[in-house]
Amino acid sequence: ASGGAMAAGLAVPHRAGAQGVVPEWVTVAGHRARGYGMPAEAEAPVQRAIIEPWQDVAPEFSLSGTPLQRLRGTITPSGLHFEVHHGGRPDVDPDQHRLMIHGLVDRPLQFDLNSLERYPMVTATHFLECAGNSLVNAVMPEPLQAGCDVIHGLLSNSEWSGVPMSVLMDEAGVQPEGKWVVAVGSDGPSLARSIPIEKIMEDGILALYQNGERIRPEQGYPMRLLLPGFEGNMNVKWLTSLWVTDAPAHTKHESGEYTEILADGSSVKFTFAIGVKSLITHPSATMTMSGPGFYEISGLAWSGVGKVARVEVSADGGASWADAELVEPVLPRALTRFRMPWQWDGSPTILMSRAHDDTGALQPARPDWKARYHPSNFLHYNAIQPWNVTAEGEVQNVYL
Amino acid sequence: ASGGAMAAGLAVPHRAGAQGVVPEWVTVAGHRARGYGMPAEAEAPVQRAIIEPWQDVAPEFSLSGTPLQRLRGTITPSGLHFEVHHGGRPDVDPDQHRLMIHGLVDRPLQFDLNSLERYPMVTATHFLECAGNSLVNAVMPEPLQAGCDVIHGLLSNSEWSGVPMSVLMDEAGVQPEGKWVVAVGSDGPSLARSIPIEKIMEDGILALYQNGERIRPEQGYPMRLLLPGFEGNMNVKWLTSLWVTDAPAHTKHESGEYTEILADGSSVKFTFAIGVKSLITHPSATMTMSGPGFYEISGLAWSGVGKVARVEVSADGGASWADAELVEPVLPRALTRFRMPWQWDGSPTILMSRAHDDTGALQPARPDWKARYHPSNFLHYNAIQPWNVTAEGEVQNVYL
Amino acid sequence: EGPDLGQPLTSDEIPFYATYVMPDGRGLPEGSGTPAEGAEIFAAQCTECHGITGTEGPVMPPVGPNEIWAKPAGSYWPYATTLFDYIRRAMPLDHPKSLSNDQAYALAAFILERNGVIDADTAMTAETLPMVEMPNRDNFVDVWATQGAKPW
Amino acid sequence: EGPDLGQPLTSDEIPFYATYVMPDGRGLPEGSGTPAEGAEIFAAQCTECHGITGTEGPVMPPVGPNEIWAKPAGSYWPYATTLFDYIRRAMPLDHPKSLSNDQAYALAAFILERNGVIDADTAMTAETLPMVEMPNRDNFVDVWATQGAKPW
Ligand code: HEC
Ligand code: HEC
Ligand SMILES: [Ca+2]
Ligand SMILES: [Ca+2]
Ligand SMILES: [Ca+2]
Ligand SMILES: [Ca+2]
Ligand SMILES: [Ca+2]
Ligand SMILES: [Ca+2]
Ligand SMILES: [Co+2]
Ligand SMILES: [Co+2]
Repeated sequence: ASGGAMAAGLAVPHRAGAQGVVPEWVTVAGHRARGYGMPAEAEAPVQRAIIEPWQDVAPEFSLSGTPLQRLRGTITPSGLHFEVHHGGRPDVDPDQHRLMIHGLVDRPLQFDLNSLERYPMVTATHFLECAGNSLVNAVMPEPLQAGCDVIHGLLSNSEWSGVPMSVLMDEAGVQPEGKWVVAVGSDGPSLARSIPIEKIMEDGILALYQNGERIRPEQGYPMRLLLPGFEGNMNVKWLTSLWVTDAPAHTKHESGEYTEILADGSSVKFTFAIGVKSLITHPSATMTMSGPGFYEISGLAWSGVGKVARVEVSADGGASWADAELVEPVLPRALTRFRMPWQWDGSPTILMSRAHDDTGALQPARPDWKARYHPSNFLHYNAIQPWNVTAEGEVQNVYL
Repeated sequence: ASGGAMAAGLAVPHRAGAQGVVPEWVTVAGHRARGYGMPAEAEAPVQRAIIEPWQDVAPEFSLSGTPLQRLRGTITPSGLHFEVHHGGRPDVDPDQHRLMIHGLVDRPLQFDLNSLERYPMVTATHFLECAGNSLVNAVMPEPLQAGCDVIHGLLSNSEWSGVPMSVLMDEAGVQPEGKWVVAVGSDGPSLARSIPIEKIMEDGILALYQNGERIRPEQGYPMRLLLPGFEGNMNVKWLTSLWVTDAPAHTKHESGEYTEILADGSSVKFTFAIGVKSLITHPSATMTMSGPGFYEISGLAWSGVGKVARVEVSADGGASWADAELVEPVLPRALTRFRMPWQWDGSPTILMSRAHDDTGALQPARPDWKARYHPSNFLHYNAIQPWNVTAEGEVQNVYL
Repeated sequence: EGPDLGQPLTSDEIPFYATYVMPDGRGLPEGSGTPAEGAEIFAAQCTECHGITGTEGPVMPPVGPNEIWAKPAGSYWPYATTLFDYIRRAMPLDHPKSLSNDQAYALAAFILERNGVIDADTAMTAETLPMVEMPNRDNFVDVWATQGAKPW
Repeated sequence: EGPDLGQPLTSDEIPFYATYVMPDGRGLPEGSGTPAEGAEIFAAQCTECHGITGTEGPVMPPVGPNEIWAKPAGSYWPYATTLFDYIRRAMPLDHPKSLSNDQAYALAAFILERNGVIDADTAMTAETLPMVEMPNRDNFVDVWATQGAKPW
């Protein structure tokens, strides 16, 4: 009989008899510490969804979408941050790389990476979203059955650290006629965007760090421009030049690719900020419900102009809405996680979320969004995403 | 002559003449998108500092320290999260892994990873610090000249997501006599710690995600216990069993390795929370100042019992102190970045920081800390770290 | 505010792609190119991606109208200067910056001519390119006028 | 509150290391071992890491006093039960859980005997082990008494 095993009410299994299942890995020495860690091997399928529209002729024009449906919380692990490369990811030598500030400045300057380390640094968590995110929902006549990685994956959220742009611009001395800054990246096509000087000076960051470590190659190593809330491609990666001008240069990307054609045929040249938007990630398309009962509906909400103020969730196709919990801290121009308990009775239904931001803006329904634009427009799509739940528990992309 | 190049005041370089330096990488196609990204090759030296005290006979008992002096912001990239492995990192098969809840409960239960995905999940940013962090400063008679990775690197900060422990414990039904929970990991030594049920129910988390993605193998894949603010090893990794008991089991780690001997020879068995602490990371030991002038002093502050309320910095060896800026958001039981502008006149000096938390606790000076404990004690060292700056600009570890 | 570690930057250290040709032509270099010259270069270096006549693609055909791309560069873009600069810095995608200024003028000329914006016998130069009246130019919303001083 | 997806767990599904021997002996299995038996096993399986007499190390020598480790398990730890359980689940480090219950009792007996806590002829069993009076037991601070109901 085992020692005091009968004392008190504590059920202690008999050691000798019941051994339970002893997995192999508790009987051997484990692996030693390592310099840099990686996800578990079993998580290898958790990858970005690679999108190469012209794979045969132009594979370097390539995108990859964050698998939002496989992630929780709000931070995007840097290995899964979305990519949009207009000419591929360059191999920038950080020792040779320079940041130039020139044009309408008193003192044209250049900085190397080491010098920039001496500068004051700010830290802020911000999302980045490609202006073309969710484009399949914007333009496809029938809803694509794909996951959040493919449909909405050009969206990520990181803690960025770097030098306030204003400190660097002040050192160069912006002249009174300097109203715009043409930011140029050090990639093959030397991607360039014109940015109002007000934004640069207000909260622009020369981002050197992403989630604590040096910024990743895909996100602009060794440095990128960060313009909190602005459409992704204005946050120029591999930033090498800030050219102060009196007017926008009307670069390639602000002449065509990133201009929205409206319903009347006219176009919006500059759409700076990302509109208020939300997305249920759990459950979402390509998932299958595991039977009726309790689920937590969970998703992400964001706005390029401020904080998320409120997220409503509907589990009946929009007939009724209830406020979801916003997970603290709710930060401006950052992804906000929302959650809502839900009992699924097993019958078909439609799940939706709609976000409000602190300017009072509300996420539109798809027909309202479509009504504003020419049918070809695929930019700044921020309409409500309805997910259809079938009786079999399949979760499907659907338009309402 | 170039077109309108003379119009307005905009200095536009002549294209034909001045070509500047054109690096090779802006003249070629870049790399395609990839499924999972890694840091830049040039950042390969940014690694955890591996510490294997008994490398010859017991290499699996291995630690690695986060290179805090190479990082900015507050999030620790998961690849650089510190490790303390008492028996090495196990290769846990997530499909076979089970979480058991048993002992003084109404319904002994087991959960697989898939089921846990259906549960409500909370998200919170919290630091983890090994109770033995900074032990070299605690016990070495002369200050070790090493970097923050070696001296203070058993400290990291992540955004954790997972199931509130209370939800799972309530499902099992903790009996009134159930006052403690013995948490057991699925590693070789089956590391076990006794935890008061109050803490488990208040804010304990079954962490399944770390910085957005599934928790890393080094941090407990597929699941770990998270006890915000508690000393590192109570946050049991590879968690497989929660055994509800009427008393602490006095496991190995709460019998010797993690008990502090006080000055009078008696010992403190349970020291749950990490005390208030701070550390200047920039500049810090092993760095060399690059000449007199402006520097931003930057560092980290934290407390296991609440929020950092205030961090003071001294640049004259403690003669005078000034309040540093705390970078928002200041979150409870999470690393807080502080920053302070500083003009170095080039003469020798000593930099220090001291943190206060919102319970009013203040970080002690080293002599005060040493006076409390037996000379052998290496646990819960949270004394002020002074960095000596020499006239040559060398930054050195020093005791005051 | 900072350590003032920026080093002086002289104009001969600034590579051409660190600036951008402005709509009024500031920044355009010497050189010239005709649509016919451009046609030859296009046939040799551009058709693989943009199609034999510049309308087939598969990649964003610069000549419109076409079946693929609602915003063909040669007719939709508001300023012709952008064509020169973008081609010069970015095209062909797999050999960016390999074209001479003359070639970039010629390719801009070719694309504009194929879009019916200029005549077949007009050479593009620093003087003529900024004068090209792009047909869609006045069809863009002025977001400052509609949304105020900070339209974001 | 949740989906109630926990599956019933029966006691024969619980491996021994999912619990811990309690200080009062609850959870101790049948078996026994003497210091002499333990000495043999220790010599064969433990000295590489802990030293020939258990005092040399290099790893945390369990026998004290020693030059290396201020908290030797066999004299510093408050409860002898912990020795049995820890050795049974964790040692030797590179072959954890390879020891039988008898061997773990014997090794606990050996370490206790070497520390002068028990006699050389006392066997450790489920009955005797919890009775061992560890010399440092009353030298621990009760943090609840000094810091209140929630000492954290
Ligand atoms: C290897 C593939 C490839 C080749 C060859 C190529 N291009 Fe392109 N081109 C692209 C891609 C991809 C884009 C879109 C890039 C982007 O949007 O950032 C593009 C965009 C353009 C655009 C802008 C289209 C728009 O509407 O935004 C023009 C103009 C252009 N190319 C001209 C040329 C010319 C002229 C040549 C030959 C000298 C050329 N391209 C050769 C792949 C190529
Ligand atoms: C391959 C190396 C190795 C071997 C062999 C080994 N141990 Fe250990 N032992 C360790 C390490 C490392 C630790 C510390 C583990 C920890 O603190 O988590 C340890 C800790 C211990 C402790 C606790 C020490 C303390 O003060 O916390 C005891 C008791 C112990 N071992 C007994 C044994 C016995 C008995 C054997 C033989 C059956 C044995 N060990 C064989 C490496 C070894
Ligand atoms: Ca180099
Ligand atoms: Ca498997
Ligand atoms: Ca010519
Ligand atoms: Ca080619
Ligand atoms: Ca026996
Ligand atoms: Ca061995
Ligand atoms: Co490469
Ligand atoms: Co392995």
